[in-house]
Amino acid sequence: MKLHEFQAKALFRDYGIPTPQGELANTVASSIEAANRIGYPCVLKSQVLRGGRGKAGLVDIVHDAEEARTASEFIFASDWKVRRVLVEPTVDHVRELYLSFSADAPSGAHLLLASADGGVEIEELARTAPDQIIRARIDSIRGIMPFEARALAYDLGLSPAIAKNFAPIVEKLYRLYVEKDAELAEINPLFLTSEGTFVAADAKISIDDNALFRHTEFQQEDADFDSDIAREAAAEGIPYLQFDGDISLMCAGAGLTTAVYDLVVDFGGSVANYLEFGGPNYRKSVRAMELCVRNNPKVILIVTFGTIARADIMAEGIVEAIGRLKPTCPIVTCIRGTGEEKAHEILRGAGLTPLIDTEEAVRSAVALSKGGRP
Amino acid sequence: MKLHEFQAKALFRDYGIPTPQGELANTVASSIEAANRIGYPCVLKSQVLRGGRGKAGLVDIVHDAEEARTASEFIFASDWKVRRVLVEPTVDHVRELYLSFSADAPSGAHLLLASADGGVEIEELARTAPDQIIRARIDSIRGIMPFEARALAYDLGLSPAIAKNFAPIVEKLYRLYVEKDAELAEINPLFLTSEGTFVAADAKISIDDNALFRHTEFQQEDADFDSDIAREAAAEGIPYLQFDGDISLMCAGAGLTTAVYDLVVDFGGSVANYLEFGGPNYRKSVRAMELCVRNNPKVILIVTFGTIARADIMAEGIVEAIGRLKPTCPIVTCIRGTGEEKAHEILRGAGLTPLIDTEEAVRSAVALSKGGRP
Amino acid sequence: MSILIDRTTRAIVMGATGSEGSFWTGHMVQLGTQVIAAVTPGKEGERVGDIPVYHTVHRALNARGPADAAMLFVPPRFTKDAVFECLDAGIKLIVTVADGIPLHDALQIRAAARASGTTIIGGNTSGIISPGKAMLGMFPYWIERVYKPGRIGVMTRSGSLTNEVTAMVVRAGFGVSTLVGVGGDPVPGMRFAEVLAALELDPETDAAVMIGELGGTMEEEAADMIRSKAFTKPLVAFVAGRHAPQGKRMGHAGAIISGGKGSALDKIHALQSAGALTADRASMVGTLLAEALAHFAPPRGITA
Amino acid sequence: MSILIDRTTRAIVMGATGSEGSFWTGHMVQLGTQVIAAVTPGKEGERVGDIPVYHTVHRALNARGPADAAMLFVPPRFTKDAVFECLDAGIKLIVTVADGIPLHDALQIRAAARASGTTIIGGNTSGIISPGKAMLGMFPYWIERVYKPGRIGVMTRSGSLTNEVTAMVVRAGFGVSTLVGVGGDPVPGMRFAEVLAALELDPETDAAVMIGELGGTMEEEAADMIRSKAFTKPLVAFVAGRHAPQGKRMGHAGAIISGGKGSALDKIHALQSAGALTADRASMVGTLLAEALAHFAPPRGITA
Repeated sequence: MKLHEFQAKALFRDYGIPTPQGELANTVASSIEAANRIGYPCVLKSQVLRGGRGKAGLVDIVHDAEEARTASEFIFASDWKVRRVLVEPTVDHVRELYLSFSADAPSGAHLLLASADGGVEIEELARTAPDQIIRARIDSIRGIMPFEARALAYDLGLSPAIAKNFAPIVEKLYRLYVEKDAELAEINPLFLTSEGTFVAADAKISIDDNALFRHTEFQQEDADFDSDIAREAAAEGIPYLQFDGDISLMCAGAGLTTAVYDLVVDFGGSVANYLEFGGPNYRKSVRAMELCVRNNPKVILIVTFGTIARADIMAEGIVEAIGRLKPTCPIVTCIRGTGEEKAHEILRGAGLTPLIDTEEAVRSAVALSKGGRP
Repeated sequence: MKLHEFQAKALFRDYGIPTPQGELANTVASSIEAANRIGYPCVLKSQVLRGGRGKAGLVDIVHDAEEARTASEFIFASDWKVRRVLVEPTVDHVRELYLSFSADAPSGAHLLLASADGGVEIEELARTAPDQIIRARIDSIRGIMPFEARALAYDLGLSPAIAKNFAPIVEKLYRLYVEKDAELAEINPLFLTSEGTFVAADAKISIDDNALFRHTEFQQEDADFDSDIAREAAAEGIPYLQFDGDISLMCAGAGLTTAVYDLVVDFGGSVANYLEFGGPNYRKSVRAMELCVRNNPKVILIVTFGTIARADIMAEGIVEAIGRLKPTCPIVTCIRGTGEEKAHEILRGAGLTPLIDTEEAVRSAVALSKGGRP
Repeated sequence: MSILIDRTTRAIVMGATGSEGSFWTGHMVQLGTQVIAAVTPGKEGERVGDIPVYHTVHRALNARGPADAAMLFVPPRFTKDAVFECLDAGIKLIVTVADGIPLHDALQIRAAARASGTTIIGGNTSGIISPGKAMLGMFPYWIERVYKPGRIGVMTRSGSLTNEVTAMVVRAGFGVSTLVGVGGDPVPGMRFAEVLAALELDPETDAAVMIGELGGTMEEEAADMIRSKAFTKPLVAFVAGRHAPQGKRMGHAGAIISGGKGSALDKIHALQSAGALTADRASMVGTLLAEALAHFAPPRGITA
Repeated sequence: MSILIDRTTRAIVMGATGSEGSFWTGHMVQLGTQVIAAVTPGKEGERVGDIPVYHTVHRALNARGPADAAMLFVPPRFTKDAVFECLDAGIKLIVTVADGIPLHDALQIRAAARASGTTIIGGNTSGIISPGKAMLGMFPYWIERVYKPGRIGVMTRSGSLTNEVTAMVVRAGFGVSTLVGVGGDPVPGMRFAEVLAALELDPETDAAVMIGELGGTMEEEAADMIRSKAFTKPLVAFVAGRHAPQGKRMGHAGAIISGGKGSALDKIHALQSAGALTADRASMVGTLLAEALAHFAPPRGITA
């Protein structure tokens, strides 16, 4: 779960990491008022979770109320559906650094990345100036120790006086990252002021969805989902991704569904949605198909494999769903595994043509989505 | 630093470990009032740091206001200098358990001890029923994990329903023990009620003196010291122990001072005080000797060894101290090591007879303390 | 032979008393796995089939003797605790199927596995199976079209896709020596490279099939194993997610392209340039295997 | 030979820029110790004598090559951090003189030492010296009455008392191979039993002297070493605190009888019954040593 910049910065302040003193505004008028209060120049930052807001003109430095109006009108009128703007004073600084914590899967350690050359995306930095990135692996059981933060500061080439101010920022960000179960906690850019102190100019925090049960303080907002259907699927515990193509996938298991997605594209089709049906959700046929139907797909493609989740129970569920939802589009089924024979009997009984080969099923679905025959 | 029972129980409550709801009283009258409010029977518990208060009659169950008066009068009049009484309701219970955390030096782990047979001193239990004590070593870097608390509960023979209530007490006591840098955190007895819940009937916590710098919440009280001199020595950072014999020790280093203590007793003398002079305090001659003089010793015995703490500087300091304090008792000096020759010159110049053999010095001091000649 | 488990493996099962746990425990036993004890706190004295249940791992081992392996049917939020309980008891192979282990827990599990020299498989996996010998996990081994003993080592990040791919292995006339599901999480306890190291040493494995997907660096590490000659047998790889859009998680928590890295195409390229054969579709896996084995001179020490 | 350090030991010194640190660093160099670098955060570029100073241990080793040992003149509250910095850099011998290390820090230090196979000496110690060869610590080696090279291994919980006892060793005509101050803390990084194990293997050590005191179990563990024949050379023990009252800390944090255990008399009894010679007074140590060595047939492998 990604946090908005203003949420992440509030956490920074809770943990003692300085940020600019901003205000949140949700209309053009309140943005201008906030800018007036804060004084000029100040910066208007759209609060969106997608990347690329800067290039889209959704972050703007304004020098007077007139500019504030123009900028905030542009922001709120954009097709990014911006709902909030963070208005912040500009911060004088002499240098921009990069600092982040994330997971290092091979070692099982936390990965501390820093650069004295922040401000650009870390991926770009990794490409253009890999030597500028300092890495440290932090023992995930023992936790960070002061010497590690200190070593980082000196290896970045900071002077002793500035290193003394930098090391605590590292330790505080680590505490936040660990205590909040973050996948990523990033400050980029981290401003170094002319007084030798640090201010987090931006804040990127992503919380591990699997750990949200121990962090009730974080609530996903409706607007953070890609679509209403995606939101409902999430509430249902059904893995779902929104696309805008023709074929609704309703498949068992993440790997198989992903492979089916590939095949659809390989064979010239397009996907309306990714939906995992099966596993713990194999009894939720009606709900799953309903979510698919709301995308008005040209075809619904069902590819599953029964194990403890029996194929015949899935087939029954699908027949029931068809009976209740009466989808107008064709349905391609490829249901195998435990209870396969009975499953095929059930599907045939409902007028469907059960297939057993995944690729054949996908070819058939793609053909149907293009108005052809299977 | 030992905490009083009422302080330890307040910490227990902070950490979610249930205790009886008691009141603190510091006079006979307020004890009776507290007992009346709490209701009878209730228990009056003298708040003293020394062990053995039970045997001394300083813990008493009272059944009415009259008994409360008699008991509290006895307590406040005793020669234990009791200043506070904790008045608590009695707690119905079906069983008394033992639970503690302390350090296990050989392994570097925390030592978790528990017994389903608490109520007596753990040392007595270790002697009489060692099989009743369950031990677990908790990794001091990783910290305790739920399975360890659970395993303890089942190994104590608790039923599943009761084990579920016990394990959290273990984890909470661990958190307190670690977060407060305790040397010992002990609940004995830990009452098991007929409802299957737990109440800490007593509480023993000792905080590591070396970690007090990160626990400003703990303040030693004046009355907790053995003597005023001991309190002043502590404030000065001079290791000091109060005794009531004839010879004031003023020696360099813990090991040597302890060995000199042994020799004094071996040779038939007695010690007025243990005081470490030397090491970081080797320039504090005047202050150190002043503390000794206030014990009115029959002899002051100085045994040191100079290293970076130079013998000649110590000798100078001693001569200065004698000049300023003009002690009336004889002083035996045995100062060796770096700067030894110059030191002896200085001592001789002040009319002292420098010795170089520790045993000879102690013999001399003991003889002098008995009114003899050295 | 096989890797990691066989008929001699003595296993305990944590969480065998739940409905899924007892279903699969029964199948594990049916397949030949020696399950010596079950562990569920609070249920000591009960039985799962013939298997006695204990409150704790230590109590189970005290009563039933040492165990080589532990199978965990434990909810994700309690998995770290269960894994550390097994580590504390000195168990050297731990399989956890939990889907949804918190990331930081998974990191600590991986770190502990490395520090203690323990093999921890999962989470979010179907487990491990040496068909015809033993299973720790949840494989529908009873479907003969899919699971057949043989000489191909399989390693996979996916459960559902594995059935698809192994069916192709079987259709091509091969069978499986050991199948290791490393799982779909971003921080698995055992990585592809470590499975390959074991398969390399197994005289009863002739070739390996890897079922990878987008995200992470495990496929690249496997390519490095080939490049450095640490794995010298044929490897056929199928990597799902070639068309996955950047920044979207494709089902598995670990299946995401982040920071421009971890795309399936990058992985396929790395594998190809290291000398692995790659299948665009599952149906190609069997053909490629046959082709690779036809050209492959078995190294010293491999029995025919 | 000697144990732990000799002329070939390459050492770094943390906290060498302080007044005490620089005083003793100078003496360590004078005695022959190879000090390759000093480490004090914020002072890179300075020098202590001829020794260059670096901000961190890693930077020091990068610049000056690998180190075998680290000497820490670091305040107690920063000691754990410094020790872990050395562990992280792979240094296998760490000596810390800090007096007042928090107990829980000391536990973690001891646990880390065991887990990583590192020797950590201290805290609250004068350190370690192989007279005439090398020193990591604060011994007034220049006082010839007290410090002379020889064939007696000495281990001690006390600094001041060590001068007293080694003077008696020298007075009896012996000298010291290596002296290890394990320190006066309740949780030392290295324990007597571990020193004995090293002295047992040292062909240039004929006998051991132990300077113990009340509190803890180290003297009892040493007695167990003798009883189990893990230490077979003569051992003369002096244990201070025979008359110490229960429940009072005699100077050292570790010197306390608690729970009725750890009295000096118990320790003396354990040592005697294991076959060690015990000295009631320091002055007896030399005589006992001479007596023990006269009766002792050196085991195989000890050079004359």
